[in-house]
Amino acid sequence: MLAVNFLLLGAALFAIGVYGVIARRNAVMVLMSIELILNAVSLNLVAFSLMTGAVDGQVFALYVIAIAAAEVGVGLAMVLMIYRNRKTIALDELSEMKG
Amino acid sequence: MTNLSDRQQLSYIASQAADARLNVELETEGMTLNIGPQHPATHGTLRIICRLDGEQVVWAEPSCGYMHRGYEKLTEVRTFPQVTTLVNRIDWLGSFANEVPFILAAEKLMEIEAPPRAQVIRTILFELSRIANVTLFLGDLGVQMGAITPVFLAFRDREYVLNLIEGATGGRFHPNFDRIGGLKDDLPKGWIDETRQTMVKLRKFCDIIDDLLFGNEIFQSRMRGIGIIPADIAKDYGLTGANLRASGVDYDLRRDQDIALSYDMADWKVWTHPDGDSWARCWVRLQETREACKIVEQLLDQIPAGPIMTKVPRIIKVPAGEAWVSTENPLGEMGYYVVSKGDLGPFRVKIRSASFNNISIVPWALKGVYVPDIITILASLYFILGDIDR
Amino acid sequence: MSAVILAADGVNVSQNVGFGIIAAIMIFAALNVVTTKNVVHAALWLVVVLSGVAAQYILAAAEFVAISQVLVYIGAVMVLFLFGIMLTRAQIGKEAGLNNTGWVLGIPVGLVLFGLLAWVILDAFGDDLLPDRGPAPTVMLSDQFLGIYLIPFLAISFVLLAAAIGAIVLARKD
Amino acid sequence: MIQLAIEIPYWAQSVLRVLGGLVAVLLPAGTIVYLFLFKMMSFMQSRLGPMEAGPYGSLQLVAEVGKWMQKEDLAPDAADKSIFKIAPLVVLLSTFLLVVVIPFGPDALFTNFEVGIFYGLAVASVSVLGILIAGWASANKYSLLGGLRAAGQLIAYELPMVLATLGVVIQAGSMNLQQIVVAQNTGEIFGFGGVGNPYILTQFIGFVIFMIAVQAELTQAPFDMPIAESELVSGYMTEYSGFRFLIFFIAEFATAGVFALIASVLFLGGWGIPFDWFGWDTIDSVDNWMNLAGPLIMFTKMLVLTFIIMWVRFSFPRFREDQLQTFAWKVLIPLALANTALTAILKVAF
Amino acid sequence: MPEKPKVPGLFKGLGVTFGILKDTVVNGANTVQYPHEKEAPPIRSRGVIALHEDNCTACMLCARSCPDWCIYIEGHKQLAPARRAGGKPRQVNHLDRFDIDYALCMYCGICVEVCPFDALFWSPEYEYSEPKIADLLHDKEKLGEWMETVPEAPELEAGAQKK
Amino acid sequence: MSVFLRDYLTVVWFGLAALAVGGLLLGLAALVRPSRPNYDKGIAYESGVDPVGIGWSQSQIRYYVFALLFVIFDVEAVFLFPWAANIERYGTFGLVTMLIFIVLLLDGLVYAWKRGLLRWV
Amino acid sequence: MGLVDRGRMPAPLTKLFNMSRSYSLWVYQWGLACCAIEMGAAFGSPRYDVMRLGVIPLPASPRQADFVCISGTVTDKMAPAVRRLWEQMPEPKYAISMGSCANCGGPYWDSYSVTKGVDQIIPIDVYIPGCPPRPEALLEGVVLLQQRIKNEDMAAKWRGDEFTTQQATRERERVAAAPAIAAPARPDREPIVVGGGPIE
Amino acid sequence: MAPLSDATDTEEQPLALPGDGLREGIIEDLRRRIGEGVVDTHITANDDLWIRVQTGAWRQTAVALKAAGFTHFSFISGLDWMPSPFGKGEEDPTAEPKEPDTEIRQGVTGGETRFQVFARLVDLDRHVGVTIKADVPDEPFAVDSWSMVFAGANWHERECHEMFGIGFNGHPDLRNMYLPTDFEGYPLRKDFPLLARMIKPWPGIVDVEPMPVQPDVTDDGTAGEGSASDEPGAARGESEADAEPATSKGDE
Ligand code: SF4
Ligand code: SF4
Ligand code: SF4
Repeated sequence: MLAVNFLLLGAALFAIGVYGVIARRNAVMVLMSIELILNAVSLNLVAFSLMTGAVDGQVFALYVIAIAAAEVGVGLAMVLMIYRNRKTIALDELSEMKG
Repeated sequence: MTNLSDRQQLSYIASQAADARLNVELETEGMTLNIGPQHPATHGTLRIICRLDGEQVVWAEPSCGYMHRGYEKLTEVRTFPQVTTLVNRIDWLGSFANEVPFILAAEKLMEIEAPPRAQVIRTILFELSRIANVTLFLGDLGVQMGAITPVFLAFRDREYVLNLIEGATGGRFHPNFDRIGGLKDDLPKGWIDETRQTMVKLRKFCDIIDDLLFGNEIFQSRMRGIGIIPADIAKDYGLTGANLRASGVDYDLRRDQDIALSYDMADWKVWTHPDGDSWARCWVRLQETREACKIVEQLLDQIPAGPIMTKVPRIIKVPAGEAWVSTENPLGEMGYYVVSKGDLGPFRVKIRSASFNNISIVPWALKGVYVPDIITILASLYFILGDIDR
Repeated sequence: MSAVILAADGVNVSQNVGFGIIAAIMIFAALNVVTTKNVVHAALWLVVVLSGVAAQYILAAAEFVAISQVLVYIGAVMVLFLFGIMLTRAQIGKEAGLNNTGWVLGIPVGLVLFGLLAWVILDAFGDDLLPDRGPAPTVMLSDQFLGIYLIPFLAISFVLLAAAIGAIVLARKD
Repeated sequence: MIQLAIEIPYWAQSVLRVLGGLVAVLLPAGTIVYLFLFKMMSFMQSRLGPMEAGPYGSLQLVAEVGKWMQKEDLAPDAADKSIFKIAPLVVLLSTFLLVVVIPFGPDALFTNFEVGIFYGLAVASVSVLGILIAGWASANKYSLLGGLRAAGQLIAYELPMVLATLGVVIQAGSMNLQQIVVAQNTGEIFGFGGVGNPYILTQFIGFVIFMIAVQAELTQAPFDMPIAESELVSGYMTEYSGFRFLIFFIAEFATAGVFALIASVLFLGGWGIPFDWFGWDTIDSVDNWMNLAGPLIMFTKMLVLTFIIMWVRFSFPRFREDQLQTFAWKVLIPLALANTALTAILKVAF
Repeated sequence: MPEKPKVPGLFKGLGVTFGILKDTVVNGANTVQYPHEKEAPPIRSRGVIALHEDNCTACMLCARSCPDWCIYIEGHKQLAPARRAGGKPRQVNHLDRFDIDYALCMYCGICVEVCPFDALFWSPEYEYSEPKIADLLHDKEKLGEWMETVPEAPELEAGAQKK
Repeated sequence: MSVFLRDYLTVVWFGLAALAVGGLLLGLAALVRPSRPNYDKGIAYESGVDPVGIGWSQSQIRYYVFALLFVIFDVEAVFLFPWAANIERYGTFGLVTMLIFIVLLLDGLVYAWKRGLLRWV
Repeated sequence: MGLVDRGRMPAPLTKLFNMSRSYSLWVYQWGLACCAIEMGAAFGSPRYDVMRLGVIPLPASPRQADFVCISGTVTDKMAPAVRRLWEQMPEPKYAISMGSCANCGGPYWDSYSVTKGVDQIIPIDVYIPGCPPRPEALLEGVVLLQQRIKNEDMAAKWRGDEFTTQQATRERERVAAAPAIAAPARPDREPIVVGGGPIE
Repeated sequence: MAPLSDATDTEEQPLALPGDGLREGIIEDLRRRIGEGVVDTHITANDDLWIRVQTGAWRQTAVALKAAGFTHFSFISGLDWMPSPFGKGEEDPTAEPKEPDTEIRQGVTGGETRFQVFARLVDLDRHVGVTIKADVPDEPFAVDSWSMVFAGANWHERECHEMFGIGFNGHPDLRNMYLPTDFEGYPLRKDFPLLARMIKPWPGIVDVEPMPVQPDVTDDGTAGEGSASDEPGAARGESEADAEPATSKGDE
């Protein structure tokens, strides 16, 4: 089974995630796109660990999962706070409201 | 498929429009929750509109009338016997207790009094109907709290009481047994012994409920300190019965007025509770059930021999006048203000039902409680729809 | 998958087939995540992607990671997401204005990015085969994060702690 | 399992397994509903329960299924149809994936993961998704509140469950359920091996926590606030009718069965009987008839545990929402962690 | 709530339910299995009104005092043979129609009470549900049929006094 | 294909079986059941009156807090299991490390608790 | 979609389905007035225990209910809710009218706020007389309903005809044959007279 | 857990009825507080007390009585003293209609207007209650609201408003609480008809066709028995009762 399969898949997810980050306006959506990117990364990590036969990659995948959890937690918390104060979670509006 | 008649269609649209208006008032930040008219939590068809903030009620308004049957108007076009049987249906759990004050009022106007035997039997049946009423309350309490078993036990043991009532009066629910000047009929043979055995069963039931609910820590944790009603507020809203006594006010019409019922023949006790929370209300009711058993058992031994009916004309015309009689019904003070013009039927009857006052405190009592506590408080206030809406 | 394929040695067809199917589903779901018009739908598509990733981990013989993926991502993080969404009044049906005005910009960027990555990858790992290893026993993992990767491990616990406290404070500031 | 693999081709095995899985999911569900929900509940209220449909109402379940099949399948106009429709399936899915890991005998098992229990906990947490989206997609406030409550409660009580299993894992030194069973039936308590070492003895706290958590995961009284009739009509199921409701219904009780099975594997010694009664020492030396006896033993233990669950359900009033959460976070989780730490320390010490 | 519920109360509850379970299994439930076995309501129970037609003189008292206006009576005068031999034939009311609308009746018993000629009786029967509401209007034949089910009035408790 | 993968294939089969069972029965039901939608059927059930209001309040935020704590502890569990499975191997060292780990995360809970953030309102 | 309403259901299956419908009747908890308590007694009291007949009072929302027992007084204010809750039940569904009030106003036949009979709002399958009917009477009504369901013509029911059983059809003919009885029986049953209101 | 208070001893409670002296005292007290507000009073011996106050002094009375110890609110309602123009719908159309009397006669403590409001307050300590009445003038058709004196009065006044149309000045919201929103008319007014009774023919109308007259039966003593002559049912009922004492059924 070819390594590039995993890597290409990861790349595709990565690209889609990036598109999402750029295109989406809703903060929650952006967070989801970031999740896509992170998963792409850890997919690659696992693939590499399979190649090299060392499990470091898997350990790091675990770490990535942990970090992702923390990131989502904080991100959503901020979103909620903003929503409670501004009643919107559209990012560009927020940047306007900054002024 | 039949259709709504125009009138109903109209009232439908209109009432929905009214709701909409209400909602406009309500619909701000929070979420509005409708409990009722069809809702397991409201034993009957009470509807409660709550504005929630999260799980917390910021505003609550009962909207009654889903069971408004227009008693006060109907009494004006019925003769006294017909009214007697009609008012049975106001508090449908303790039906016999509804007749008594009305009959007493009529007797007061006619300045006659039932013979002692009739009075004692009246009192016994009165207490039996109180038991029939409160047992169901205790069982239903369990359902509201999520314990499904008690209600079945309540129904099981309530059946015995209903059998007694039916055996004596002929109606499980709506006895129509009182007559102006006495009772329709005397007790059938063997009734007294049966009653004694039943009372034993019911004391056992009270103990079971005590173990199953009142002794249960979860139950206590949900009732204690919830929905506290201080005494002065209670008086202000005209609360009566166990709701009032649970707030520490020691007032019981069975004891505190002299009336043609023979409570003074029995030795019993008025229970009060200082807390005024849901727990207190339920606990007082439990104790009152036990007291009721006590009263019945004592009175059974003291039924005097004699007639059960004074001499009254076959067709009763009540002399003109006004009279107010109220008794301590299972739900609280129930009174009739009877205005007679000397006809076959009353001229106007104002029915002062307990639940109407008891439930009018709901907007005050529900402020700031959790959604689950709504149920607790409603259950412990214990209303009956027919008694609210009449 | 018949015994023939099972017997076939060398490049394992059945695995490739499985990979292909899952990958296709994942890509489709991922595209939906970034294009759908309803936040909750997006979240659910994301669930599909994540389960796909878990499946790929299995194929890549990373059993423990896969299950952790299910436990943490699908079981916890997505619940978190859904809570977040529902608390911000996700309405049912299509929702306008989920996209930026300049969302078209994203397409070329994404494509270019993918092109570059693909080129690099193909260039680097042309066609070297993945060894067909059994699953790495869990003990190897614990060896790692209780061994050489101990410091990052503790660091992560710090991060989690900070995240928890920070998030709670943010969320409950009222 | 290896032997099976040799005997019959793979596809046949898979079919067998799937069929076995169906039985393992539906049989407990049916038994629980009829035996406990209908009969035992009625008896506890001195009633009889279904009597007319078949002798002693034994055909009641058939009637139920047949009827539910004929019920109209409603979805509110405002609802998110697609999600509304798939939500029950998600819950059912989680149940089926859960049953995969349970071993019913030395060879009678579906799969033999190294990380079995871990896998089980993972897939168990999927049902939360189903419930959440069910509540959300119904476009009904009762459903929504119910869904949120249910999800909040499920995640709150999943943690104690996970942590309670940790103790077992530490003692058995493995996450593989099969090995856990073996460890319990070969183990010995302080040198006395007569009854093996079912972890309910050494891990009693863990067991209690686990059962409480199960009770909560199944949203049975006293933890049934999310589907409390008297406040939120039926919680997230309020809008569901027809067969989809039945699926929820089945899933609920099937999950009850499966959790009971897992609990019996973790704490009651699973399919096994103390090995040295028959002089077995390792898993391979176990006689083959255990493959038949095993499932029966499991079934019995399952019935015992579900009886307890239902018994509690019919006896207690329900907690309030905040009491639920407080109980989970301030009592169970610290307790479970302490239990884990204690077990770990003892294990390391001796 | 107290963090951990204290044991006794909870276990008492469990004890109660289990006790009932045992009780039911051992002594059987106190259920009357309706379609197969029926329990007899008390004698006085107001189930359905039976009409003893010969006694009725169409005096309309019951119809007049019925609060629900649910008794419909029609009759005509006719000659009946004399009471004693040689007497003139008497003029009596013959009952043409006597309907009680049980869909409307409120089972108050007033009619039975006021009837001066003992033509109406209470029977404890209760099984007459109908799929069509019109059939709840019992005509005098059907009301007559109920007569067989009318029980004897019960004897009274000690100390009662017949007026 | 390795035993390990076959096991997981079994999982897939079970998943498909679940969907198949559900789908099949639903399909059968679809053949039998009537369908007579009308307006009232369509509107959400709210005790028999029109649904009142929309949306819900943000103070449901607490659900989020608990979910967050859940995530954190879930992650903790992920790291605890491998250690627990072969605990002797790491002996006291692993024990200490893990205790540190647990205590660190507990701090989060304790903090929230002390700040009264675990209260329900 | 459905085979049934296109009459493609094989007879034995129909029998089977009828049986299962008749033995699994989920009724939803809805009390209106005094009769509701007697209904509760029938459902709840161990002495009657309607669960024996397969009537299961579990569901709290109409979505999961098969039949509803209109037990008690229906006021004009309640009528729309009754109607809606009925509509919200999924087909096939049945209704029992319990007590004089539900049948046609009962003691409140002349009240200004009471609907004279619930059958003006929803189709009723079985009328139970009484005020209140004894629980046994309700049980009898249920048994009657079960018999009706057992020889029900599914197609007709599925199409939503008003009369779906042989009995009903025969009843209809019988009543049509003798309108004399029905006509004066209930002059206040025209829907014009509902409650009070000013005299124009 | 609060300690469960035992009941206060029932024995020492004054079971003796508050005598009329007490009631006199109450009246005096009230006169002192609201002076001319008290228009008329009525005491039934050892039983009850009515006080009629001026419309203007309605709320004042509540305040005064509350201060005087009548802290428990029982009810407020209205009275319509006009005899109903419709009767019971139980007239025999064949009999010539009786002239409906339209004279308004107030009850105890009299009054000037057709409508009156009346309320009842209780003194829980002295176990004595009092009924207060006040006229409702036609213009403005309202009295002051008690809802700020007794919170419980709120709903009662809503009900009274809905049933009689009486207004209550200063009431927070006089929304309907019972009837459907499209309901016109005030049900408890005497001139509000019950349509069903109007439309449904009374089955009590004597419906016994007389026999084709025959010469030989003219003055038959037995003929009267149970025959439906046209004398009003009630009177005949009595005569029946006397003629035939009810037998056997033991329900008299
Ligand atoms: S019982 Fe009452 S309602 Fe029924 S017919 Fe007799 S008088 Fe009329
Ligand atoms: S009162 Fe008796 S005699 Fe007179 S009509 Fe009625 S039933 Fe006949
Ligand atoms: S029929 Fe009788 S018992 Fe039933 S609701 Fe009406 S009044 Fe109450």
